[in-house]
Amino acid sequence: MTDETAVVGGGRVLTGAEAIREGTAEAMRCDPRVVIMGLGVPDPKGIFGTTLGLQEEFGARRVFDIPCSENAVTGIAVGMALNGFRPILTHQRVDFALLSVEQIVNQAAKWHYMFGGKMRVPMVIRMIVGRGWGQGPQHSQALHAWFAHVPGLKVVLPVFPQDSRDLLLLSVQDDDPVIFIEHRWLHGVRGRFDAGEPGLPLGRAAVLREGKDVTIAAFSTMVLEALEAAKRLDADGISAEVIDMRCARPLDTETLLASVRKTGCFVAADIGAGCCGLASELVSLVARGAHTALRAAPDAITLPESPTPTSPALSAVFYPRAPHVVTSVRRMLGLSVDPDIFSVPEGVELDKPDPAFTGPF
Amino acid sequence: MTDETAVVGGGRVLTGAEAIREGTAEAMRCDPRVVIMGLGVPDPKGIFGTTLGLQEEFGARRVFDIPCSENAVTGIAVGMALNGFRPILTHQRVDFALLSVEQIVNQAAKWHYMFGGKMRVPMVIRMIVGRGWGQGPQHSQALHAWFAHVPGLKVVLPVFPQDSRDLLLLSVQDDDPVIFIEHRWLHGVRGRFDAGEPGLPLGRAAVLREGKDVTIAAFSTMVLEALEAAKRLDADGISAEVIDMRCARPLDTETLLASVRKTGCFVAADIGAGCCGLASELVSLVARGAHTALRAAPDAITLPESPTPTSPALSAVFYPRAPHVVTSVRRMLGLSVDPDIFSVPEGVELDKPDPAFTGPF
Amino acid sequence: MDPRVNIFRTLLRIRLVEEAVAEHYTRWKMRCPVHLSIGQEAAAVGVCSMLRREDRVMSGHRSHAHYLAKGGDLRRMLLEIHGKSSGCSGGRGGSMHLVDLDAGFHGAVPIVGSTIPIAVGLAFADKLAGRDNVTAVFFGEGATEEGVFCESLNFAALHGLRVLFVCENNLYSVYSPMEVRQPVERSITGLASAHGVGASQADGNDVDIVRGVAEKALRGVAVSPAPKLLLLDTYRWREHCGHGFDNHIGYRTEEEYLAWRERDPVRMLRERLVAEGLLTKGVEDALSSEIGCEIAEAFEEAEGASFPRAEALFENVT
Amino acid sequence: MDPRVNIFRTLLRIRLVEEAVAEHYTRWKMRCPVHLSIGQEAAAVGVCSMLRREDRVMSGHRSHAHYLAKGGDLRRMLLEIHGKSSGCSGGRGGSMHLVDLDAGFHGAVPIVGSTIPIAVGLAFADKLAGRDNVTAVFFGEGATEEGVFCESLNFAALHGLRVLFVCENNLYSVYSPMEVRQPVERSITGLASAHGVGASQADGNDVDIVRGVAEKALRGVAVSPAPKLLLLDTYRWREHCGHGFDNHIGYRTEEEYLAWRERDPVRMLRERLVAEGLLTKGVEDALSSEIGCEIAEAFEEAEGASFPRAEALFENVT
Ligand SMILES: Cc1ncc(C[n+]2csc(CCOP(=O)(O)OP(=O)(O)O)c2C)c(N)n1
Ligand SMILES: Cc1ncc(C[n+]2csc(CCOP(=O)(O)OP(=O)(O)O)c2C)c(N)n1
Ligand SMILES: [Mg+2]
Ligand SMILES: [Mg+2]
Repeated sequence: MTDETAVVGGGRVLTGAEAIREGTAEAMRCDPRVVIMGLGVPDPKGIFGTTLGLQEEFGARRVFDIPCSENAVTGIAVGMALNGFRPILTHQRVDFALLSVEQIVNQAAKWHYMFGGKMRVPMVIRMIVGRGWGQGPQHSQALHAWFAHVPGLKVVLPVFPQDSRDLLLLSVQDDDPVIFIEHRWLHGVRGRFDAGEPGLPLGRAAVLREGKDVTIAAFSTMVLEALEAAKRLDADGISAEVIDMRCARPLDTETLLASVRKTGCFVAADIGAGCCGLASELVSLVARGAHTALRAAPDAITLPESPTPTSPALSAVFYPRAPHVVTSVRRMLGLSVDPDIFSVPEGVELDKPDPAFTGPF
Repeated sequence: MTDETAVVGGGRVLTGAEAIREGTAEAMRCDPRVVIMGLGVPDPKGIFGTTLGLQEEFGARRVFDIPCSENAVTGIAVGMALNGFRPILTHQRVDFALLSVEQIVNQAAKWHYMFGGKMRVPMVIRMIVGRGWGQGPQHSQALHAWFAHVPGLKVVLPVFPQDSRDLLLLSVQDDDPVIFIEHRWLHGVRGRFDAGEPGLPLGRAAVLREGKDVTIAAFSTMVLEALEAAKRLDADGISAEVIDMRCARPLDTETLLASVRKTGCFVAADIGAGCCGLASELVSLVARGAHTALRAAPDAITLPESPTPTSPALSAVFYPRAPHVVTSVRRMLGLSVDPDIFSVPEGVELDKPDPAFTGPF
Repeated sequence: MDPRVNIFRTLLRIRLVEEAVAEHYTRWKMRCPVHLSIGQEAAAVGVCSMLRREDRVMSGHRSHAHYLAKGGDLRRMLLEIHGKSSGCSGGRGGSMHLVDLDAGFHGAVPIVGSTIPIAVGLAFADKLAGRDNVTAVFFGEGATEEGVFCESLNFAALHGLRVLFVCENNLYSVYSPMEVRQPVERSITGLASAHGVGASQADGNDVDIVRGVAEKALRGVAVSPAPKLLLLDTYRWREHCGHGFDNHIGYRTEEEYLAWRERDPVRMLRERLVAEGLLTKGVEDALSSEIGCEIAEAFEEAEGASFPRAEALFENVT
Repeated sequence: MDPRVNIFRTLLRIRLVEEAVAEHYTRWKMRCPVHLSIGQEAAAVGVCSMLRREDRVMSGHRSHAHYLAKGGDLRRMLLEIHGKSSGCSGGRGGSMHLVDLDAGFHGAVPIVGSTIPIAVGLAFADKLAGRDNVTAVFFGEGATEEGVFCESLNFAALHGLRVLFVCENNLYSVYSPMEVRQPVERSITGLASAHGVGASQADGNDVDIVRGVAEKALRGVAVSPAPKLLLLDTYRWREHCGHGFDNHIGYRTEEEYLAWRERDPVRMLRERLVAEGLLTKGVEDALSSEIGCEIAEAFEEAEGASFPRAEALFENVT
């Protein structure tokens, strides 16, 4: 993953993981009701560094480990939220959180509604998307579409350090349950960091780059691929607008449609599977809301229709990258595509977020 | 729910529940590896009648009750499937099955792939969508979109008795895990029933009614609403093609696109939520695959964005019906809509599948 | 009023309320599933009578008795079951989603076992906040088959939480007997003990006995914060879900039912109080008619009250 | 070869294989997480040595020892860890997804606890089919915190299934000690007993002792089909995941580690066999070098073998 390009100005520069830790510490300093719990939260690795030092600063009462009981612990967090706290619950992988969806979907998402507004469930559930270094079929799933499908939940997917912190703060302040989807590969990406008021509210997308020929709206790491693609397209004289959706629920339909009405072409790119995924949802929104503006059929870039393979030889062809975005746009515009576009530069290893990465987890 | 209109010819007429029971018995007679298990399977109510008499015919070894342990029992069914059996596992509600998605999604869906083809998991998981009579937020969810999002699963949603039986047989014969989504309101609907070879294969949609002005593709009970809408539209000279999608994974894109290429207008109707649901997936497929054919913006008819309310006053406005479909089509065609279209005829109670229904479950 | 006569009054009131629900059900105005506790009232009343107002209670699908025993508002409960906007959950929940925070009844949901960890979470919050509230969570023996039960025991024991796990063993999960669900050697109190959670089993139809074991457990909890479990043997008289009886459909015998009816919790306390000279026919009649009036009024209000407006569909959605 | 020398050979072989994995890991050719069992081999070897070939084994994330002890093919395991198409799972799974059906090793997955019910399902199928195969499922003490563990015990006991639940308690779940996960009073054998499942606890580092308790349990299972549980105390030497050591990072002490190293399962058996005159330095050297050759060849093959072709991505998708 390339670091955020625009690291300029007076602000600090942090990694994604550091930004999440800072955001958590800020939230805990402002509000004594905030606690953070999860497998390994206070351990020496501190959830990829995102919780390091928190127990030292806030004590074992507010920062603690849990038994390997995802289902009960989620219900316990719901109970804490109902009774005056604002828990942040962490999962090292989305895949592990599957044990707790009954509590998330039947309980956390619905208590506010089904008890007629008598109770609220302010809690944040962090889930990390694994990828690379042989994470394989059960340590790499991206299932944010599931949570986006459920009324009563909010779902955020920050990309840049600043947004990781802003969206974490906004999620903790939110009175409803928020699913906070992190991508392991974004933990190491460095970027500008400001400790002020969050810029955009939860639910708003960010136009990262303005363009006039095509709109590319993306989630999570696909935002970085989209930016890279836009750069390459620009070199060929194609002006792409890149939107970081930031939130999968609620979706910022307004920003999306305004952009497509301007460009007339649309590509959605997501880190999840295709069928009933976020890319399809965006395409559907655009088709329903900007039909007359569309000059060509929209496209969706998603994972191929298989579980994640472990072998690096297969994961290399499994994950879509910037060339896939470039190809989609060029085809849409009726332009030729370089047959070598997918070839991998010498020395680049596609199963690693950066050259220094050596697993094992 | 109205009964299937075309009950003619020499075949028998069964209810949806009877057809599922017949299909199960047929499957068990043909193949000694088939067993059926689930909470209440052999009890006097027999899962809304769908399992009545099976224990008497096939014995307690093949037809049995289970502890209230959805998660383990799903894993146990996976183990049985790996070791020579073809279990059918039942859930009285989709909502209860949420306790078992870890086993369904991480395990059942992936063993065939992630062990390089060494093992297969032939199992059927029946989940029933509740509705009406105050089922409320936790007894009425339709989450087939979740399973349609997962490579490695198949997802079927039969509407008519014949299809319930055909798709059940095909699901049991399939070597992969199949999620079999029943709608409680279809258990009582009567229809033609033939015990021969299943007509359409799993994965194929059925064009129930040909038309030339608009394509309406629907899932589950929305197929009946679509048929009713088509009848009403026909009275106004609008010719609607109605497609019963039958399967949410794999989707029959071919049938869908061929129809839209012919009609040029498209409405998707699903029993689930909108965002990342099946209706959006269909709209996305159409927008991507039949863009040039589309004469107007496509539309999606789904549940509103709230949990299911319990009060009959609210559930009456919660569920979309034929008038919603009619409205969608007329608007798409630029026609006026009768302001009284949503009014409910005297004596009709919207929280009941049929006048005789009195709950309580 | 003598405290035990008051207990009798609470038992009787719950019985009469639920019988009224059963009786009114065929007017088809209560359009939601109802799971009646008739026959099981002593567990609810015995335990809740030992709790303080600030203590908390949660329950599952069969929650009417727990709600009322903890002091939940009868009117709002019936309004809720009738789907009315002034119901305790604004009509959004129905019989399976009762709540009365003022009374310390923190909610009930019909997913088997799912309030168990939520109740542990309430208690955990109380511990972290330095409060001494006790949280009692009621569930059936079927719920102990869900893994979340053991996960919750483990967490509550680990953190020394003031949770009273109250398991009402009524021998059935819907129509499924114990034989098809739990090995005969299985011990629910043993599961608690294996987590270091003190547990006792008692006659769940004898409210005096229930009060005794609840008091003992709560005394323990007060001294050193730790969860306890009570296993209360009892029996549901009516059908699993709905207003009628279902002994005839074949999953249990009329004899079994009649044997348990002999052990009617209301009658057992009545006879004891009469024998002890604490209750007379006259007093009981007065109680019955007073309660009867209250119930009649509550039903009248519930049937007449207004439904939520259509726009309310989107209230309290995030 | 004396049967116990053969046991020693199996222990030694697993040790040497895993040390070779650790050593080769920094060539960065094994591009997947690895969870080494070094220090815990006696549990795997002790139990599997008492199983028949037709008996079945399943495991979790830390499965190399179980796979090898049950007779899983070493070459295919290393091919798999290297992501090669001829690996036991065609390169789709890696270290965390081993399988060798011929050897009766029915699979391992890294979702904590998830093979426990699947193993029960294998055993249930055997029972329904009238077969007497035993299924042993290995898991850590952390997995007993997942509710599915108790659900699985309940089901296996209810149906009298031939399941051997083997819990290796190595005191940690990743870097989390027992104190933050389980109350001190918690008893894993007690959980089994509360389900009527016979359970025993033993020194998991002494392969003779493990064999003793496994034999006893299996004899019981043979006589009357029913599950049993073994709780084996042991210790992981290396880091939770990866090739190195992690005593320095602060979650456990070097002293604790060194104390457990004193109880090295390989050395304990070696010393006993030497004292009993069954093993000599010469014999051990011969075993080591023979095993060393086998491992070297297997690594050479694994490193040199070809990767799956890109089209293989869509093989075995439904
Ligand atoms: C997770 C889940 N599984 C299944 C059901 C269906 N169900 C509703 S009530 C019930 C019986 C539970 O038995 P028990 O806990 O003993 O309570 P009882 O009805 O006897 O009071 C079941 C299985 C459910 N509501 N939730
Ligand atoms: C459901 C789930 N939760 C969390 C994890 C992360 N995790 C991987 S291994 C492990 C440790 C489990 O401890 P234990 O069962 O004692 O096995 P050990 O590693 O000690 O052999 C954890 C928590 C996981 N893989 N699956
Ligand atoms: Mg019960
Ligand atoms: Mg461990």
